[in-house]
Amino acid sequence: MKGMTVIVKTVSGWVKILIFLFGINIILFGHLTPGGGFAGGVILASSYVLLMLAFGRQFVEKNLPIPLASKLDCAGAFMFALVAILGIVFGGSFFVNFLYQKYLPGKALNLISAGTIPLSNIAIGLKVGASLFLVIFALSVFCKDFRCKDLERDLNKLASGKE
Amino acid sequence: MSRMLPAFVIVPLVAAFVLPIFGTKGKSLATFLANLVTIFLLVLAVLSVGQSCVYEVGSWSLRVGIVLVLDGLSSLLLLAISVVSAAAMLFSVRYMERYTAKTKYLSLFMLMVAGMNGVAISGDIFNLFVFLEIASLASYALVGFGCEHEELEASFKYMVLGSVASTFILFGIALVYGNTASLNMAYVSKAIQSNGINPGLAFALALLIVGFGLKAALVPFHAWLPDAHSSAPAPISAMLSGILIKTIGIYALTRVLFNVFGVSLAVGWLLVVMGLLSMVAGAFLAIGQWDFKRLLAYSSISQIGYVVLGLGLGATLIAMGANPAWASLAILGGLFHLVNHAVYKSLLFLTSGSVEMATGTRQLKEMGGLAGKMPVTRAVCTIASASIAGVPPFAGFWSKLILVIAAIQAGFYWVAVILVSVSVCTLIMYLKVQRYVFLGELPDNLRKVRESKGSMLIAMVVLAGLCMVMGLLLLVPSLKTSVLDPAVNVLLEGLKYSDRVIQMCSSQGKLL
Amino acid sequence: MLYALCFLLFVIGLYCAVVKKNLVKIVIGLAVMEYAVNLFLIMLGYRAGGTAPIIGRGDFESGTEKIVGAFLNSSVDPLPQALVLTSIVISLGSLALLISLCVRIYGKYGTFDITEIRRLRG
Amino acid sequence: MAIFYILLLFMLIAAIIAVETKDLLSSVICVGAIGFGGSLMFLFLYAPDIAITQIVVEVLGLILLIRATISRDLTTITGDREFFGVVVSVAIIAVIFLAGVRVFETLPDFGTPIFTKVPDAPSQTYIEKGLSETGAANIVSSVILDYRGYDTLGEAAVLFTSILGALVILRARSRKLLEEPDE
Repeated sequence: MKGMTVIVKTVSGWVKILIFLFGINIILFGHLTPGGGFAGGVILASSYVLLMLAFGRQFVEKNLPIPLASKLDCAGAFMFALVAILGIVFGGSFFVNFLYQKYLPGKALNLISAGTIPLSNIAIGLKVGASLFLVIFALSVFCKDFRCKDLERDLNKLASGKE
Repeated sequence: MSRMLPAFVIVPLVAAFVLPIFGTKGKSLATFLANLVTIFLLVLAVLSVGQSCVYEVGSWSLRVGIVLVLDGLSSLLLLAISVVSAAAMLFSVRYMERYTAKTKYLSLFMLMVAGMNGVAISGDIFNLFVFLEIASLASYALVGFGCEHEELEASFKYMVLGSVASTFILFGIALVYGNTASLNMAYVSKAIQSNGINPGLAFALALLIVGFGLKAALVPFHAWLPDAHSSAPAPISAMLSGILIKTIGIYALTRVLFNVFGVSLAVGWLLVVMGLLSMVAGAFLAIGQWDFKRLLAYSSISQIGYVVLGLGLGATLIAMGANPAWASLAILGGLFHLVNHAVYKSLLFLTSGSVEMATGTRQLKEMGGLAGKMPVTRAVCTIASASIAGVPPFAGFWSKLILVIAAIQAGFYWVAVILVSVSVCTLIMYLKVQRYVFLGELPDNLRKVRESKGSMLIAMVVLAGLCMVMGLLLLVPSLKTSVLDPAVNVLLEGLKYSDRVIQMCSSQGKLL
Repeated sequence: MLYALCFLLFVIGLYCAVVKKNLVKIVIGLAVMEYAVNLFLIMLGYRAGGTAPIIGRGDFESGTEKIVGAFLNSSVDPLPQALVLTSIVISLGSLALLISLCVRIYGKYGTFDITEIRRLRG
Repeated sequence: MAIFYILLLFMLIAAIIAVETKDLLSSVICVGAIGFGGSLMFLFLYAPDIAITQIVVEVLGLILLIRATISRDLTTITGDREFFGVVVSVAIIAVIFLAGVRVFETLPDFGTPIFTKVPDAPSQTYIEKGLSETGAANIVSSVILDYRGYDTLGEAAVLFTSILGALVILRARSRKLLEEPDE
């Protein structure tokens, strides 16, 4: 059985939710406060990395299957490109903030404002979270299956602080 | 045309985002789609010839937003990119069946094309850097696509030097921003014209030259090229040698040098010296090689030297205030050689892939007598070799001829002598290839060799046909005035570029 | 002076990337170079006694949508920050790719020593 | 002002340790120290966006680096490449440093950004009109996702490329077993 002690598992189960919500918060309010799609996406990915360290790889794979993550990665990137292309359709030019200029100006400093910017933030957050999760997962799978078998165990040891 | 300009980037990018979803099951559909995209880009590039326009992304004005600029130089480059990428993609259909993860390969290929197109049409220095980085990262991954010892090693070396180059370029851009407060090439150029080049900008230019020189593998910085270009899968070698080093190295360098900073005598001479060194060193190193693809890779260094020599000669002549006709001739020779080399070097790499796939080896000494077994490959290889060596009716002859004439007219006789003698070296090099690969005795273990089939052959034959008719680009006046002359004029006009772009923007604004 | 120190950081990274023979050290050198460039860009936009380029509720003239002059005259340069955000992402991407190459090379060659990774020569 | 010197010196010391220490793990941890120093520096330079991004990227980057590093027998490879190459490289680097260290005098003094000196600089427009033209209160957000959104598309593509590249490099089998007896 992979993973660490019960204490670590319980705590990270709680903390994971907090980190996840924090990431979503950072993404959604990216156009008003510091942060944005990229930072939020990295935070989302790190919540899964925490789970991976605490519960082991199989658990995470059940939670977020790799093909799904890969599709989310593509979907996020595609969504961002789509926002840009919709600018041609509705605004007459590539990357026009058509929502703000024509349809949904919103009120300054409100959550719903700035037109396409929050949409782009969400797309980027999705893309970044999924892709960083993927690469860390791939690295850990690689380390398991190939020559450096003891690497993952070492990482777990390091993370739990007992050598 | 102006409305279609973002399509050069957005179509391959969207294709790249969508392609990995197909997975192993939809492999053939994905391949078909990828070919469709490259052919679409080819059509678009042909349509763009002779046009000149700007596109303001997001309808922001030139000052605050990013602009895409299409002019003669960009459309020449776009044409070369799309021809080579269409041929390489067609070749990959069959060739890449040997590898796993084909949809990922296709996606990376699309990203590389998108990155190069983005570099070619960008009118903003930082944007140029971002797209340059897409193309470079895709090429690092593609060099290591085989995941064997050699590929990984070559990829790592390439990536380390490439990252150093990128960091240099970014630092240069930061210094440019710190001195001029703008990133748009037109406005940077205007600021430089009004304030002159101070030490900060000179250092930025030096950093940019080193960075782009590393990407273009000019001679002091060439160490990574033979490893990377010979280890990649054949269509990728064709892309890398044929077009990538030119787009993210030579094109970016000339654009920044001629149109943003303005040419000076010192930089012109630097380019001439680097060009000559690359020519000579590349040719001598290539002759001694016994690995087919390695030989081709070294020869790429030498041929890049011709291009840089032509451009550097042009820059020197402009800076000296000599007769503009000579400078124009030198630049014409350089640019024409760039396009020619894109076609015939990618063709040579494709033939090397075809030979490698059939025989399973790249060592010249282990081959021989393949002329009877692979007649088509042999024929196209001969055409490409004749072309690269400068045998008269083929494309390479004309560009070398122009370069020699330009050097003589400008009074640099010794440059002309070196040009001709390196050309002779090139001829010897390719006679060696012919001798050891296609003539001679067929080794016993190669008795069962078969000619490659289908899409691979089509790609090679198309490129060979292009090789034969490329001379027309120069000889038919209407083609010359619509394809080559605008590109030369862009470089000749130098710093007037900024006025032209600003003026085009304002006139388009009135139209809308 | 601060710029020069930042440049020194860049040069240390360059030294590490060029001279060291351990693959991971080379990667570290590249990372240090990228930090230095990012820091340099942000320092270019710094304004003494400034504020972050984020408009809060306090920055409006009361009751109107107009931004107060204090913000306009003290906000730091937002453009380098946007550039650095992009360049951080790029450096993270290349770091991921470099690390995968390192791990894979270790799997194949069994060493991180670049002088022993020499199948290609010439 | 003093805080910047302190932080930069801290980063420089961490960088020197990271470069010169024999133990790879401590080297990686020093990189983390540089990153956190940089993050603090960004905060004091009024760039909270960058500070947040830097710190989360740092954490993830450290995890990646540690993944590559931890093993028992790897930490011993030290030293430089062959002597001659080292001398030449150090000489070139020294020349670059000496050439570069002067050029910063041409920049405006630290604390007065260039855009205040150039009339109609784009940054001035962003600050003045960013909110009214794009609706985003975070000007950096409005720059990266609206004024220069095309760059960010490129950035997303860069990340996509590198992750795809990493997955390609890490796949288990690269070549198929050939059906045809080619080799």
